[in-house]
Amino acid sequence: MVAQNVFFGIMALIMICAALKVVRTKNVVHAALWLVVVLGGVAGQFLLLGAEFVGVTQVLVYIGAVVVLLLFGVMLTKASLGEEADLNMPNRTLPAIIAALMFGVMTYALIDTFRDTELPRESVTNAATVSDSIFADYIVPFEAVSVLLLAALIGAVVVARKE
Amino acid sequence: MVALSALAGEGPTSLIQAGGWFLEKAWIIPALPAISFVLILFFGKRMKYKGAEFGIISIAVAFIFAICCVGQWIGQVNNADSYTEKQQYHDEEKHSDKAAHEGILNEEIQRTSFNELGVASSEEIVVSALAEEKDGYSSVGIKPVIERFTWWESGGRSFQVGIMVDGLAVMMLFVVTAISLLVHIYSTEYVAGDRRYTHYFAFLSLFSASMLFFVLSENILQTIVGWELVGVCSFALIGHWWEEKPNSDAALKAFLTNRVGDMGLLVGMIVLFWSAGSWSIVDINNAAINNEIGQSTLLIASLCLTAAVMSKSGQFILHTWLPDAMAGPTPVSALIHAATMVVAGIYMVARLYGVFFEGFDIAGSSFNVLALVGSVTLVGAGLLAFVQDDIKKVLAYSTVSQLGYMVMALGVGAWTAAVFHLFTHAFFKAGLFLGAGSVSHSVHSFDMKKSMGGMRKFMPTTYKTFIVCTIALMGLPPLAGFWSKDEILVGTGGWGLFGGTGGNGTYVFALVMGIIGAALTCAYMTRVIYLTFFGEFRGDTHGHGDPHESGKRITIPLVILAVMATGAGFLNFPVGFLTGSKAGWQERFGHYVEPVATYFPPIAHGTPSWSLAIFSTVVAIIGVSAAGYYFFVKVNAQSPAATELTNGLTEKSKVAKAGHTLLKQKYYLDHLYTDIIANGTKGPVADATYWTNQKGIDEAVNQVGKQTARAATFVYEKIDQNMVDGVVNLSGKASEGLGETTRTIIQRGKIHQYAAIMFAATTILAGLLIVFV
Amino acid sequence: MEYDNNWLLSLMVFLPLIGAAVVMLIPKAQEELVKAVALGTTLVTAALGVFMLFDFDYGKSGDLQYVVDKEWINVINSRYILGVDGMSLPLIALTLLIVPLCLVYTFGHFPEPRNPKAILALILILETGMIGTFASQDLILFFVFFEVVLLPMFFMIAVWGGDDRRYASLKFFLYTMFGSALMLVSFLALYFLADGSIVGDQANTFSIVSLSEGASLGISRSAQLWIFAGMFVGFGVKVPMFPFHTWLPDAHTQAPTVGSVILAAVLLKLGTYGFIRIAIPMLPEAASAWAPFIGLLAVIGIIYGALGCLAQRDMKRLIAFSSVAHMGFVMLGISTLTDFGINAAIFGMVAHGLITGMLFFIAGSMKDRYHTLDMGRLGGLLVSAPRLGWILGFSAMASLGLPGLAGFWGEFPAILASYNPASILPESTFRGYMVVAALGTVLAAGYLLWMLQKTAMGNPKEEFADNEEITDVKKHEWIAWAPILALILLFGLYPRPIFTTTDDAVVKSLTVDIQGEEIENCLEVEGADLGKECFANVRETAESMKE
Amino acid sequence: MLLVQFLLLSSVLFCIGIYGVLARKNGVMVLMSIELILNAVNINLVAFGTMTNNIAGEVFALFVIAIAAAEVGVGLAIVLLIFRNRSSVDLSSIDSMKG
Repeated sequence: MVAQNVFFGIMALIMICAALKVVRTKNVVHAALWLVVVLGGVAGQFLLLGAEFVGVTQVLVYIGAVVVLLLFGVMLTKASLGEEADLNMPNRTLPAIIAALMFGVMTYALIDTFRDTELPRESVTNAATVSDSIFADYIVPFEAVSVLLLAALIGAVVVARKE
Repeated sequence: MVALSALAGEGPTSLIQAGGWFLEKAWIIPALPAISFVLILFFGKRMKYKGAEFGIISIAVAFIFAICCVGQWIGQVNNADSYTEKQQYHDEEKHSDKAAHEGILNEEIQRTSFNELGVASSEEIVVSALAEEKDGYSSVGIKPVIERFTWWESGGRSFQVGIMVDGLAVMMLFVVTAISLLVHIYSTEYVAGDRRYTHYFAFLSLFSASMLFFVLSENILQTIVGWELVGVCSFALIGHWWEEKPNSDAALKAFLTNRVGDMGLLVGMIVLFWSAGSWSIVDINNAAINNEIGQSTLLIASLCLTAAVMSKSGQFILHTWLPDAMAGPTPVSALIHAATMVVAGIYMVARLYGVFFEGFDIAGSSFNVLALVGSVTLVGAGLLAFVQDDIKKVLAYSTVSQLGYMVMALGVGAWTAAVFHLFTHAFFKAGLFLGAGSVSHSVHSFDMKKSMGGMRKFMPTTYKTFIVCTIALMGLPPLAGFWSKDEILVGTGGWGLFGGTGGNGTYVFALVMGIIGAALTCAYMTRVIYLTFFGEFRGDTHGHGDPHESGKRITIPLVILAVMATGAGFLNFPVGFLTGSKAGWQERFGHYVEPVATYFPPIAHGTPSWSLAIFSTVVAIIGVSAAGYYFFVKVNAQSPAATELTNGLTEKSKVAKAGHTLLKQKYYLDHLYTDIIANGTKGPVADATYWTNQKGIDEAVNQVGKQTARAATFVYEKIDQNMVDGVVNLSGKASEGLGETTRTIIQRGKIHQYAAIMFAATTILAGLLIVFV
Repeated sequence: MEYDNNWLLSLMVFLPLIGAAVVMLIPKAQEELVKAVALGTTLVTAALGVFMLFDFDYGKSGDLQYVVDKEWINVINSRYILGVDGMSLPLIALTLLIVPLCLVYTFGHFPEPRNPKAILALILILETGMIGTFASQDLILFFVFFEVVLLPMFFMIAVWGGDDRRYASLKFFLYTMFGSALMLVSFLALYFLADGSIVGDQANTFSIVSLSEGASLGISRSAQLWIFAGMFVGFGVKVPMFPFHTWLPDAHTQAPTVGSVILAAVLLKLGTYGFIRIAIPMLPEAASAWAPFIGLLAVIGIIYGALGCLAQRDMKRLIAFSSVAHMGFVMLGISTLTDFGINAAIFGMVAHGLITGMLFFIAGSMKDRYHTLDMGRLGGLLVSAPRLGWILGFSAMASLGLPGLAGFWGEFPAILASYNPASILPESTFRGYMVVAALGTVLAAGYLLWMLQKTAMGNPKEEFADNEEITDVKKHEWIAWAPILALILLFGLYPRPIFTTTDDAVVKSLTVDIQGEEIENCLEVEGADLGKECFANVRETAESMKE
Repeated sequence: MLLVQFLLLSSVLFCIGIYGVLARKNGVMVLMSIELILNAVNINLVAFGTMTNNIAGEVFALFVIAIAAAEVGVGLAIVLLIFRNRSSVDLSSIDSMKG
């Protein structure tokens, strides 16, 4: 139990640092790479929560696809591989205040509500359960998501193609 | 009823089931022209004779079928007769034990119907009483051949379609197919080269089919269907040359006037259906005769149906369409508006005679609506015929008048006479129309005064046949019209003067009108004959030379019809008129046509009277002589080309002048219908309704919409903007400057700003939620 | 019915919608593809309909078939129930027939502004709405489909309509919305007041079957009267009944041809269908109280519509007014509350759909040729375009109720039924209606023949004498019209198929049974007073049956 | 393990994401920040799902992943379009939504 908590703590720390890096760094490519770290961490958290399949998907989809896509985006927008000056808004105090406020409110609310809620121990779900559920109970949302993906695909092509 | 039966000396007689291949398959007869209609419609124009061949072949085959039906029916009746004799023998032998006798009789009849007549009918054979003496004959009634199947079902009721063949139907089949065949042949020459030759034949076929369908109707629903279908064919054929407005007007008038009557037909039939619980003609008649339907209900039904008869059979006051219907081609007038369709009303009454007989209490009274309508029509239309210059219109009014005879006959209870007159009239009136058509074919006009005169020299065959048919129409012995007219007069009942005519009631009024009508008929027909065939030719042939006789295809039908007009009267030669014996050739028509069955009311039969026959003949001769003297002597003396006396009665007498004008204006009925009722409905009434619609209902709707919108505007502008918003505005005004500055600062279209505000607001709201909730 | 066939109806309902979506996705330039997809969709749907017509168990036409019953909105116990019985089958078939024909017709006559993609998609959505309304067996579902129909029609009139299209479309929309609002209120009242536990397990229900099988019997008389009144307005506007009819002539006159045809052929039937499917079976007591009034409005509509026709100068407007008169006959049949009358009404609906649809087609084609429908200027159609003229004559004859053509079997039995209405209704009143309705047939002949004379007969006016545009019936018109003409004739000669199909369902809708136990049919009680007593007894029985 | 620790982690990530969205003006960077937000949500979903022993949480997390992928695709396409039109992905210079 302790081991898990320790593991969680380390991972959370890394993730928070990496996330901060993502929003603070001046190098676009670095930001993307830090993002990989965060996403990997999230995958680890999933495993910790017993959601193996989601974790694996996280790795595959995010690290394998989304980040690559983002990198492509970086390159296509001709960002310099080095540091870039004009990456941030001139005024960053306001965002910081808003984010902090929000964090405060949420922390208060969460702690107030779920102070002592323990997670169940044996709650590992395997891919079979998930897929059963997707293809039985959630078939309609699943189909909707498929259509959405298709639409996004077509949309992206339409938007990005050269006239 | 009991008293009536005693009076009439009759009751329901024994019934046996008729049968026979042709009778059972009589539906083929209307089917043939129907098929022909479809064929002409689809292939007519491509055929060698433009579709006429389909029509002629189909109607010819139908005619042969009809003749076979007639033959079989006569055979059936003869069988029944022979059976009756046998039964009388039984009667004499076993009169002591009546019950046993009836049992045997029952058995006998069953056997007869199954074995001798070869009919396998599962229906129970009703033997309600012994066969009785009837007009010197003993006879057993024959059940009509009824073949039917379910047409549709609704609300637990089944609606049948089928055929009902009895003497009446067989007679009509013969008349319709015969006249139709002749008209078809005649038309091939008459309308040759017409712009719509093929359509013409298509509608002739459709008409024949509809009429035959109507004739064979097993139930009143079918009657309605057939009735309307013949109406629409009539509409199409009257309006055959619809390019000219008068023709389409005439067609419309015919259809609409008939529709007015049809209202009566619908209502009357509906009343009958619900009160008898059946559509079947037999059931309804049975119910009426057996007092299963209340007298008042029957009266209402009869009155409604009388309205239908008035329109379809051109009775006063709904007759006005019939003369106008002459706008159609002449053969059509002969077929539809003289011989067949217009007698549909007569046929319908004859079919449902039980209803009318009981509803109007024909046997017990001396006055009823049918007799009144008939007799008024008879004289009224006869008078109108005098002032017409168009030969077809004269004939049309003559038709109206003759139909009046038939309706009157039905009204006074002389069923057989009415049907017989229908039969004879079909031939001579068709002959007259076709003759008139033949004349006009050669002079290209129908106007007797302007375009005819002296035609006997040019068209000898037409002239001869026309004369024969005219004499038949006048009712001069021994041609057809005489016998049927005489029977009607006899049927009007006992007027002491002429001895025991022994009718149902004593319809003195009808008798008087009938005799007046006879005189009128003679007079106006004499006028027609003079104006058309005598005197001097007044027409202009436009350089085509003299008028000439029509071709074979026109004259042969004329000759055939003239022959029929001569001979048909003998079919119902009165009993005891000459010989006093019971010889087998007298009253054959009545014997074969009149149903002897439970569904037929116990009508009485008049005894012919020499004095009446002589009297009516004398009256007719007076009519002919008077008109003949006027035209052949006085007018002719004035000038051979004259058409009337220059100093005639109308010049001398104001009363006569007024009467003449009244007749010229057709009793102003057309003005009433066209100008007042039709135009009134179409004009002021319809416009007023529409005005109400637009200015009343629709305006109300629009106003509701507009006022709602206005109210909304009011609420928005006055209340929301001024009062509620006023308060807001107060602070708003104050903060306007602030707002303006804020706007320039915040509303700059920067996404980041929007996002920041959004998140901040969310956070703040969430915070508030936590704090306060 | 061994195999599982509950997918059939859903497929039939939603296939056109899918078709519409596909049509929308196809680029505008590919017009042929758009046409093909739209037509293909409707044809496949129609093929399903044909299959259903053959597969339908006519022996059990009183029962719902192809039923699908799935959870839908659990919060208000509204379920996704589709089903078809003898009452809705003819109307569904009519819809399935009319829509493809309309498409074929439009292919040759795209109205301005020409936008095939949009108009075809709208028609397909309309089809979904119409079939859905006829098939749904749940009030909320019914309502949804009922409203789905509204929007495409609105756009059709507003975009492709005539000069006055804005006014007409808005009027149509607001009027029908107003009606549906009241209808919805009535549905909700039924939901809250009716006690489903009389027939089933759920207390509050929207299921049409349970409501008409007795769930609503416990509602008090006065409440029933109000609920019925709400439905009456809702359905009556759609029918349209006098005096709610004024949207109809405007909508019809302004709508493009296909719009008019669909409006006349199917949309008007939604209202009458509502009466026989919902209002009368659910609230027999209120129906019996309202029936004389409905009958009165119906016969007023018959005469009024006819007179309205006679005042018209515009051919299309005349036909529109004739709808008011014809639907009057349908409503008269319904108001008798007898199986006979309601059968006649259903037949009348189908016949009117075919015939008036046909008349609107012709009017549209004439407008395309003459560019006017002013009867003062028209004339001689039989000379310029003989076939078109004959078809017009044929349709006019059918419309005026000529026996042998379909119109007669809608009109005549309705008149027949009003002689002998349900025993609870005042007989003499209805007999009076019968006579007035019979007078209506005379007027019908009057205005239709007058129209025929004005437009078809005579010689063409000078301005159109040698007009090249006035051609005879074109190929696509033949394709669109031939089936309708054939059916008018077929049903005229042999009306049995429709009557047999509807009979059982209608009888069932008029009998009341609770939990399969038939209770006294109060409609067959002599006189209104006894009827009231009888219904009070029924209410008690219903109360006692609650669980 | 406590539920709240996951929730807090997710809220930290969420707020960092918010900050990123608001503070960055490079379009691609904004998208990355949005990814952070979405992942935070996913952790929440899975955590709650585990707590209530309900598979729905995981299923929806999966859906969110899918949607996020789509979103990135479309978003990048838009960014590319902007770049192509303006030769810059500077979102602060875009003010066509100005009121």
